[in-house]
Amino acid sequence: MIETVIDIVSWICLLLGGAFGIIGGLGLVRLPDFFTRLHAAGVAETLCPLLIVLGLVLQSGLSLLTLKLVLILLFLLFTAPTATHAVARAAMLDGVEPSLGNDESEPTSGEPSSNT
Amino acid sequence: MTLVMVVTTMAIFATMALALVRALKGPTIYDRINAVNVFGTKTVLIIALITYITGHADLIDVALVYALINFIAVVTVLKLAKTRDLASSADVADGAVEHD
Amino acid sequence: MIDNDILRIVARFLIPLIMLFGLYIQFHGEYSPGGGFQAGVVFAAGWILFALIYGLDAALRVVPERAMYILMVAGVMLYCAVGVAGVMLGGHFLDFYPLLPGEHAAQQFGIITVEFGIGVTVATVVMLFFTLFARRKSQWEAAEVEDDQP
Amino acid sequence: MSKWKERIGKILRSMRYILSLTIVLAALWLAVSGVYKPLIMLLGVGSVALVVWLATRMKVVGVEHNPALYAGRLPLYWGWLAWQIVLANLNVARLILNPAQVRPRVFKVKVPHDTAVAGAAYANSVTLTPGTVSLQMTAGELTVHALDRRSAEELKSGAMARRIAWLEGSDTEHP
Repeated sequence: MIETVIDIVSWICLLLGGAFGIIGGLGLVRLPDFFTRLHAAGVAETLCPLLIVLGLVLQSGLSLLTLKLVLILLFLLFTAPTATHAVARAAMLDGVEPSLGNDESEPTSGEPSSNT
Repeated sequence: MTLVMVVTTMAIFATMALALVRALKGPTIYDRINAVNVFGTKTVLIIALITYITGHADLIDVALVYALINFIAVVTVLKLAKTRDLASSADVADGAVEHD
Repeated sequence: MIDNDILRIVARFLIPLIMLFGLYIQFHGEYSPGGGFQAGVVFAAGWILFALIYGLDAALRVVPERAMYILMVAGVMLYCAVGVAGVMLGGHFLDFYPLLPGEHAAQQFGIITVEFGIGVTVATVVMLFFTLFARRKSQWEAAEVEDDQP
Repeated sequence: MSKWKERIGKILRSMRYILSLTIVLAALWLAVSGVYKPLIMLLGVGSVALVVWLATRMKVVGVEHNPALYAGRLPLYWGWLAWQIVLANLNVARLILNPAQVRPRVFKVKVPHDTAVAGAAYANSVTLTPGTVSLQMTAGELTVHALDRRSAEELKSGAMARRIAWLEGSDTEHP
């Protein structure tokens, strides 16, 4: 019984992870300029590994494999933002201009705002 | 179970394809480096998934190594693209990088 | 890239971990994929990350170029010595069984020593590759300055 | 006299960092090894010693390896950060599927932390939550690129900066 539940939760995690990966990839192609695309890469590099590793950990239980998976996740979460920051900083110092949206055109009034 | 993992692997392959599109399109070199960084992260995940699909627990070491090497590769390419000089400790390039 | 604080701090944290992981691959060749070649590359990668952040000169102060050349040769010599020792004691080249009395112990001793030799050589050769490649620009620039002067 | 005291203090502190690095590396070895035979353990001791020696030669042993950083507060912070990452991801995923709502902006936030390590942790946490990317860190200030107003407001509220300050709470040394 409990095993089935764990299996189902792990499936959901894996599939959601894959879905977030694709969303990040889509953003990498669709978003307008370099700096916004960094955020899309962020989606593909944070939640996607997080969910997939969680799904795999649920599969294997407590073992050496789990420990190494968690280590991989830690390394990824440690290095990914550093690499992103290094690229962003280099681009900014090199004079790549971020395109800026103006607040006036922001559709805040009609939109139901959900504060987190 | 294996089916779900294969589907996830396919989803990650799709992400890699999208990243590759961005890497080919550019337009700045930083776009390409960023796309390659995403590509490398996805490779790590694929190796981890293959470990589970095939049941060879040893393969996870490969994923761990790749996670480390990917970071160094991105830093190296970034430095080479930016300063055209791997030996210096300085960050600021005197020559500008051409945009293609 | 020393003036990028974030990159520097993360690299300082990662470098020892990368080097230890290289050694882990080195000595677990029996139990998991890996062995001397991969281990040498990963170990050298730790040093290369240091060189990228702090500059080649600082990195060469940690592992001098002379030491690289010596270790590079020493690794191959170790490999050959184990191989020739097998021949001397009445076996084939790289035959480990004559080395020690116990069969298992002999095998283990032989493999670990040979892999260690490979690891040392690969690590130092990769470091040398990086050193020579990174120096190219300054050498090229020096040559250009000489050309300019009549 | 005070000069000597300072010097001894410095040596003791660096010994502390080296010790904590050794412990971390040994724990890592035991964790990933999985083979607990005397020969492999002996080789492990040698490996840790070699890495620590090289690390001291490289002078990369420092406040990064402060034992206080590995204290009990870190897992709590990671838990909170993981939740923030989930929330931020949902927001950015919505924006990617609906790119017309993207309103990028660049702004600066204060970095209220003393140590460079805490500053780096803050900048990395900012980058790690999608929707905000740290562009540059100068003394006391972080330039941030945000994807829309909500991500920017979230960061400006300072919840993350406060938690980093709480994280480094027990550590007041300057690097």
